[in-house]
Amino acid sequence: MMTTIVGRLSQAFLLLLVMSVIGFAGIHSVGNPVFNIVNIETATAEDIRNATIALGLDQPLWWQYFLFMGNVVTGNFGTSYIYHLPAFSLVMSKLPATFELASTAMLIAAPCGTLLGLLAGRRQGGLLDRIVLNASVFALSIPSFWLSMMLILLGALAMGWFPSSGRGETVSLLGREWSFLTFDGLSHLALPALALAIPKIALIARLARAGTIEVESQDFIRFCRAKGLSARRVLFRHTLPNISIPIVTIVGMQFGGMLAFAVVVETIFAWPGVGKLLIDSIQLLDRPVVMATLAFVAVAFVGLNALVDLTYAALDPRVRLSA
Amino acid sequence: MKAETLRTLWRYPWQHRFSLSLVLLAAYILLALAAPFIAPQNPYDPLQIQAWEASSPPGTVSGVGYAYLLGTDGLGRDIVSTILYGLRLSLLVAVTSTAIAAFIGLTLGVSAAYFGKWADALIMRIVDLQLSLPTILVALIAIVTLGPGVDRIILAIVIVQWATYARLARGVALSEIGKPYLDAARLLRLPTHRILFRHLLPNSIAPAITLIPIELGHAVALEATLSFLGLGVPIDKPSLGSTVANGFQYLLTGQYWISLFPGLALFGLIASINFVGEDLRRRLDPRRRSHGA
Amino acid sequence: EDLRIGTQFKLMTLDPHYADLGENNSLLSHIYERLVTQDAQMNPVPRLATSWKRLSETQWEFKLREGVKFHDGSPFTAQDVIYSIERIRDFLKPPSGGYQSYTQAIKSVSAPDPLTVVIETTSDIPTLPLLMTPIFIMPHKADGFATTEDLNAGARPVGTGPYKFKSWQSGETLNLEWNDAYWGGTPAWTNVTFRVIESPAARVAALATGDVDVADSIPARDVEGLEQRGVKVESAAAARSNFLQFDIGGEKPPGLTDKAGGEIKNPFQDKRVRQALTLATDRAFIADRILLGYGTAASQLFPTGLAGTSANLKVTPPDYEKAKALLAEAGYPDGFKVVLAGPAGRYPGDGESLQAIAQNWARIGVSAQPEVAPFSVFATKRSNGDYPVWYGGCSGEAVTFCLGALLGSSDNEAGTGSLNYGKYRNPAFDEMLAKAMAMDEGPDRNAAIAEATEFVMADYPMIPLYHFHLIVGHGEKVGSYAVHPRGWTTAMQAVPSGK
Amino acid sequence: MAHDNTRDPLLMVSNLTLKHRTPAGATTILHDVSISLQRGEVLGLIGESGAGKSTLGNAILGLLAADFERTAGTILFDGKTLDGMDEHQWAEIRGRRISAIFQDHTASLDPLMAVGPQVEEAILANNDKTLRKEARAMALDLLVRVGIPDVRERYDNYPHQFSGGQRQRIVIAIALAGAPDIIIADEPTSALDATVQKQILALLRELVDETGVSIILVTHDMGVVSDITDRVVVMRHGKVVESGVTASVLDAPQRTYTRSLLAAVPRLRLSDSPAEHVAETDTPPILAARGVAKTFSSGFAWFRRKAHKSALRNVSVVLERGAITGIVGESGSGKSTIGRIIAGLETANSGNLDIDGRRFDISRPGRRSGLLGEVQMIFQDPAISLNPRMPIGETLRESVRFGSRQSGDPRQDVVNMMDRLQLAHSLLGRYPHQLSGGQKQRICIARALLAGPRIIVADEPTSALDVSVQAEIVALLKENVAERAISMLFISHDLALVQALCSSIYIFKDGEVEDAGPSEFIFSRSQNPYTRSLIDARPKRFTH
Ligand SMILES: Nc1ncnc2c1ncn2[C@@H]1O[C@H](COP(=O)(O)OP(=O)(O)OP(=O)(O)O)[C@@H](O)[C@H]1O
Ligand SMILES: Nc1ncnc2c1ncn2[C@@H]1O[C@H](COP(=O)(O)OP(=O)(O)OP(=O)(O)O)[C@@H](O)[C@H]1O
Ligand SMILES: [Mg+2]
Ligand SMILES: [Mg+2]
Repeated sequence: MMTTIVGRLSQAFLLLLVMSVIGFAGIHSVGNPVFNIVNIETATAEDIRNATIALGLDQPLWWQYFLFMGNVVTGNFGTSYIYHLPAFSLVMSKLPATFELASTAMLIAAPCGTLLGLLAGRRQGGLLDRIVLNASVFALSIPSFWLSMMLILLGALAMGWFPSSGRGETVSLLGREWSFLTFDGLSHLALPALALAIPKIALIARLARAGTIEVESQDFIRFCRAKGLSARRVLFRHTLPNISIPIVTIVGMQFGGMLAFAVVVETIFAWPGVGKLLIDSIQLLDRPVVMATLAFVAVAFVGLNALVDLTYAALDPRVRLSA
Repeated sequence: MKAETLRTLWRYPWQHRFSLSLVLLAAYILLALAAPFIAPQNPYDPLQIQAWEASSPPGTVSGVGYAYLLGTDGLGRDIVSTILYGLRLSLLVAVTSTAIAAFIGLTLGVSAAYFGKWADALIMRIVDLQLSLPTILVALIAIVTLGPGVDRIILAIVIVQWATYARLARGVALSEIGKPYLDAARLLRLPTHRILFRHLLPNSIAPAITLIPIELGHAVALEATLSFLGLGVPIDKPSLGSTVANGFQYLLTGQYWISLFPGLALFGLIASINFVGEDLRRRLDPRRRSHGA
Repeated sequence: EDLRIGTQFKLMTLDPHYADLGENNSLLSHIYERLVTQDAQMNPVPRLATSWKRLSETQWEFKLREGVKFHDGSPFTAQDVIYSIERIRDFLKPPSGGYQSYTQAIKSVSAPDPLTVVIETTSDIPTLPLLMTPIFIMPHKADGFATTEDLNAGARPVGTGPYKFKSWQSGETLNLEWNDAYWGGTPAWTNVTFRVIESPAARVAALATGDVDVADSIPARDVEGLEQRGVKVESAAAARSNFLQFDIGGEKPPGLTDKAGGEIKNPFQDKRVRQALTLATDRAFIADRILLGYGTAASQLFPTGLAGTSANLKVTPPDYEKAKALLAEAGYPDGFKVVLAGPAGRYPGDGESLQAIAQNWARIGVSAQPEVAPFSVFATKRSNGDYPVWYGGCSGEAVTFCLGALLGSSDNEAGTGSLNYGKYRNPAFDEMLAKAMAMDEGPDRNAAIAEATEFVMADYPMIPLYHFHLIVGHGEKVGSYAVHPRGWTTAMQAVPSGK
Repeated sequence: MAHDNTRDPLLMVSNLTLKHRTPAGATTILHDVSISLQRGEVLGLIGESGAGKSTLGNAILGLLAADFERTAGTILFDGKTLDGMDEHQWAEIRGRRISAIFQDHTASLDPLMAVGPQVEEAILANNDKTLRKEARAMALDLLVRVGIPDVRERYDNYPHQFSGGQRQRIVIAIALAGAPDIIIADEPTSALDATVQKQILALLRELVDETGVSIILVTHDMGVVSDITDRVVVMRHGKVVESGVTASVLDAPQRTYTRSLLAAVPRLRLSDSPAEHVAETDTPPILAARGVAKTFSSGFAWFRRKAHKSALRNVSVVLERGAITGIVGESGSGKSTIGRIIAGLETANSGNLDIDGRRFDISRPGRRSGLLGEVQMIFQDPAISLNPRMPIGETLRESVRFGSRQSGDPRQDVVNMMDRLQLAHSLLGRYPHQLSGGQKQRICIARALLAGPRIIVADEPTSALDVSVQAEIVALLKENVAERAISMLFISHDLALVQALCSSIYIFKDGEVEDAGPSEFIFSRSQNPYTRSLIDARPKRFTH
């Protein structure tokens, strides 16, 4: 077990290293950040040159990388070119918002999706199945910016139930600001969480449905029926565990994705999250922030996926884990 | 593919309920192929566009004869023609990238599960890496270093999408590995590729197959997003996805047609692919007939 | 009463001297004030300075306002002005950028008495008051200059402005409360909350639902819908322009071929070609159709009517026949192929304009391939000389800045040519501009600038496209809102409806 | 046992006709089948593999796949029809009124739930007043009664950690959990050795006598039929061929099919008449496994304490060239485990293996040690050892193409083999789940034989086959051994069969070789008490 953990950690370390090279070289290849730092419409050539030198961007790339890594070792990702705040704490400051949004969305999506999928798959071709199938196609085909707009149109503009954007009132907990603790914050959370959750519900429902159809045709499910188990127990105690590996996989990946890449929703609902920060930083070539965010995202994914792998082993005794 | 499968596939639409979605999809493909012949206008040719007829509502008759059945966009492109031409690009990009991504992802995923140990570790860490790389960054790097082009977009989408398939297939394959039918296959000393592709893969991809039509939709959307950022297809040759993405801004204005019709067309396309995919899944599942209650 | 403003500007730093971006200036101007500001015609008007006069070629005297107090209660004196200018000039290191260009020419700042500041410049700068318009005055500190980190790290920024800082979240919110001791009278709003809403659609929605009282940068297409919902909308042409620039210096710019794809000599070096393309560009279409009327077709760099603009320059409707003839005359009867580059979604109507222009040019045989890229990619490639024609934008505190930056020959001393990526050279114009700029503020100077503009535009060095309009919407709480051509969004511009 | 046939039967199936629909057309699976079952009666259902016995059972429980269609007939239970019930009502019937033991026992267990809880939930589902705690005690008790060893420790083990016979008994325990009125037992003892089988049959009999439960017992084991059933129904090709009181059917069968069936029953000879014998030669054995030990660790290594289970202790097995060596023994004694180790599918903790003079390191996975593929295996659970997504035909062709790597016509080989195994060619296009238990088993045999190996480990290859097919298979195996010089380890619990096939025999008990020797020695002269008890446990009727 120890070796497994050590193995995983060293792999994660390597991964971060590769990631840093890709991020570094990638940003470098895309363009010169200076054009975003100075006001290109009013800056003089000298301003640009000065800024380039000040940021060390005139140095050879490998040397820049070397310096950067040297700082990272001491826990310093550098200062954002744009915000002039420490890059890492900038990322961390976006974390609560992102985390509560992603968690809320997943807490809605995973149970709803699984339940719908199970019920639909159990009676393939039945009314519920057809509804789930059609609705999921709808939910998956509609681009997320449309969906978000529709939600704003409906939930905010037409009905006035929810505010259209922002985080609302926040409460400080563990030194961070959280919205989910206030009613106002929750109502602000509702629409963006729904916008994120709806496609996920559809996705999970589809997966669960396909799995259910497959599992329900197997002998042990028939035997469960022959045993006299109630339909509900068969569904939840036998079918559910047997379809859960792909669902857990997807939930893990999607959760990671929402932590890092929920750009559209974060933008449209003005939800100050990591995804928006990352995209902005990439577009502005704010390298310290990009690197800090990438590091966070990679750690999140490695962690989530390790968790998912553990869940496999807990779910299915036949699965053997390698490092 | 095996004869049996082919036969069932072929027989299906006629034997069972007439598959509307298949017909719809076929129609889409036909329309896309025939676009240059049936579209009233070539929206990629600036000379054919009547700029002063920009933002005409549906039904307006053009100065050069034909009617703009679905209106024109803010630059005077006939929406019908834009849809038809955009369809070609979207289909090309989405189908190719999804197919390649699914193939690579599934293969690597089941391989990781099958070989285990360091192969698993390596592949899965690449997956982790891939999952944590933002699409935009990948696309930016690909397009800046390789230059713009449809193939580059496809590449970018493949890079973004394969990992999902890989992880999904690996998870299922892991629990499939210990089953006796694979032992039997191993005993026969089947070539590895056969074990992977004929035994492990078919039994691990059911969830992934569900994913394919979904990811196809994502590919269209992704391509649109990239185009929106100037990383996709050229702006004057919009794909269906980018037409919708651009027109999205008009959704709330009076000029609903600029976004609505391409949106509906795109929606129909993705929906029909989804339904066909669902039918396919059912066709390919040997146990598809559920046991009665 | 409280005011909530949804803005596209994200406040990135609390250091008022860190980056000269509209983003920062707009929001920080609640807290800090400048010696001089600009009115709606871009003319300098007094703020913390009540008056100024030129003592000599290189010396300016500013009289400071009496009785002004900083938010912490300390009085505003000449020391603060000196501190602020020196902080920019001597202390802040790049990349904190942009402001140095305003203080570069300042040799020394001295205070003969607490309410008088004398600024000595290295050379003859007739527009020094204008150079003071971006500079926010901070209270001086005895123990050296405040660092950006300190300012960002939550030490309350203290200024003389009408609103006091309450709290902020970088890139998210800024909360202000009124400064009831404000020298200019009690501010209209008790509490002001800025919410950064970058997505235009979301800003529109927030305004429509009443989540905010004011929202800036409303897309033109949404105006109608908003008005139907009872939202009031105000607009003004921005003191800026967007234009096409040619690569004139390069012999064989990339992305430029004949129709068959073969190499050709740079056609843009021929004035007739530039004129032909200008004639073939339907600017009215862009302004009316793409910007839906919330844009003014441009014939020069600032909207006609602002200081230094020419009333004689007119936007002519396209004349394709004449354009064709000119092209043929220049030796391109069949036209050529060219990449028409631009940033994606940085300015209102940028991508669409490129497509419309490509359509226009096609009619005279020039086949233009619009190519948009994210701004950072675009900017890098542009400065590398990778584009033959491109779309750009320029703004500044005065039209002279844009004239010099875009059309002046590259000259570090004079500070001109910083945006002249196409290497356009027109010594006669350089001279005219230099002369005009050496003149004192006033109608003569403005006339000279206009003349220089007329002169240079006759050479078709670029194609001015449009001045887009700044559109601000506001709800019932706000009686009126004065849109400023510089594009600032502030609570001071919003007048409560009761008054 | 005397029965009052005038009473209303508990279950009555009359004129049942079932069709299986495919896009290509419908096939009749059951044709005009009528049976009736009295309270407290044990009805034997015997007949050819693929006759429709399992289908009939499923039909009674309403568990047929959706593409089956009943075109005629009624099923009355306790005087009421079972037609048109919804799932809720079925849940009331199933388990507590009628329960079932499925033929594919392994496939019947949820692979992701520990076995104890699977029994427990059956108890809870069918006894309204039982508390969780009691249920656990009852489940433990049931598992003990069906003879699962170390029940307490293994309560939370998963199905894949049990031997074939143990899984079968778990399924039986589940079927008994609801104290039903009728048990439809589909080959409930096919994977059990004689002593355990005896124990299980005694248990069933006891239940019948004590609680008056009725049993439909599907089996191909005539010994079982004669021992326990009151009446028998003989089926073939989806029809009832003959039915009547057991003794009279067995003693005086009316139909030719029944007669041939009975004639094919292999009989155990306890006299000294020597079986045909492979001449003892001095050639070295083709396979010799020595000192093999195997310990399974169970439990989830990360979270829980590991539990070790010793499955083999110092086992040595030798297989002569061209011979069939039998392995017989207690269920759970490690027979399958040694087979899997020899095939390279499982690692051993210690011991070594020589095949044809080459030594293999069996402590390493077969893929690495090169052992994998040297030996073919016929798996004990045919239901799960066929690729569910590959049509039968392709499975078999694959075996020809890749196993023997002969350049022949795989198609022809496959077709010939199907004929030998009495399998219809139409099965080639089907998927495993569309076959009967016996058909699947024969496919597994075919797959192994078609691969043309030198050595086969056959793990209970005939457990699901009726005696006439079995006889054919025995002939086929013998033929292969003789003609193609195949050597075979034949794991079985059917002593008569082992006697008929094997030249030498190992008797396993509790992870060790209890007794070993030439066939006639074991059956006639061995004094080992366990060997004797095995032989004595055989139903008497078919022992000579
Ligand atoms: N799902 C199915 N689809 C099509 N045919 C089936 C299906 N299940 C069973 N059959 C066919 O129905 C016939 C009867 O099968 P059944 O399983 O009832 O036989 P059985 O008498 O139990 O045989 P065995 O003794 O081999 O288990 C067989 O020929 C079999 O191939
Ligand atoms: N994966 C496993 N984990 C733990 N224990 C196991 C595992 N596989 C088998 N066992 C145990 O090892 C012992 C031997 O099992 P094996 O399958 O070899 O028995 P068998 O002789 O084939 O029995 P049967 O006749 O019932 O098939 C049994 O007690 C079984 O429970
Ligand atoms: Mg059967
Ligand atoms: Mg066994």
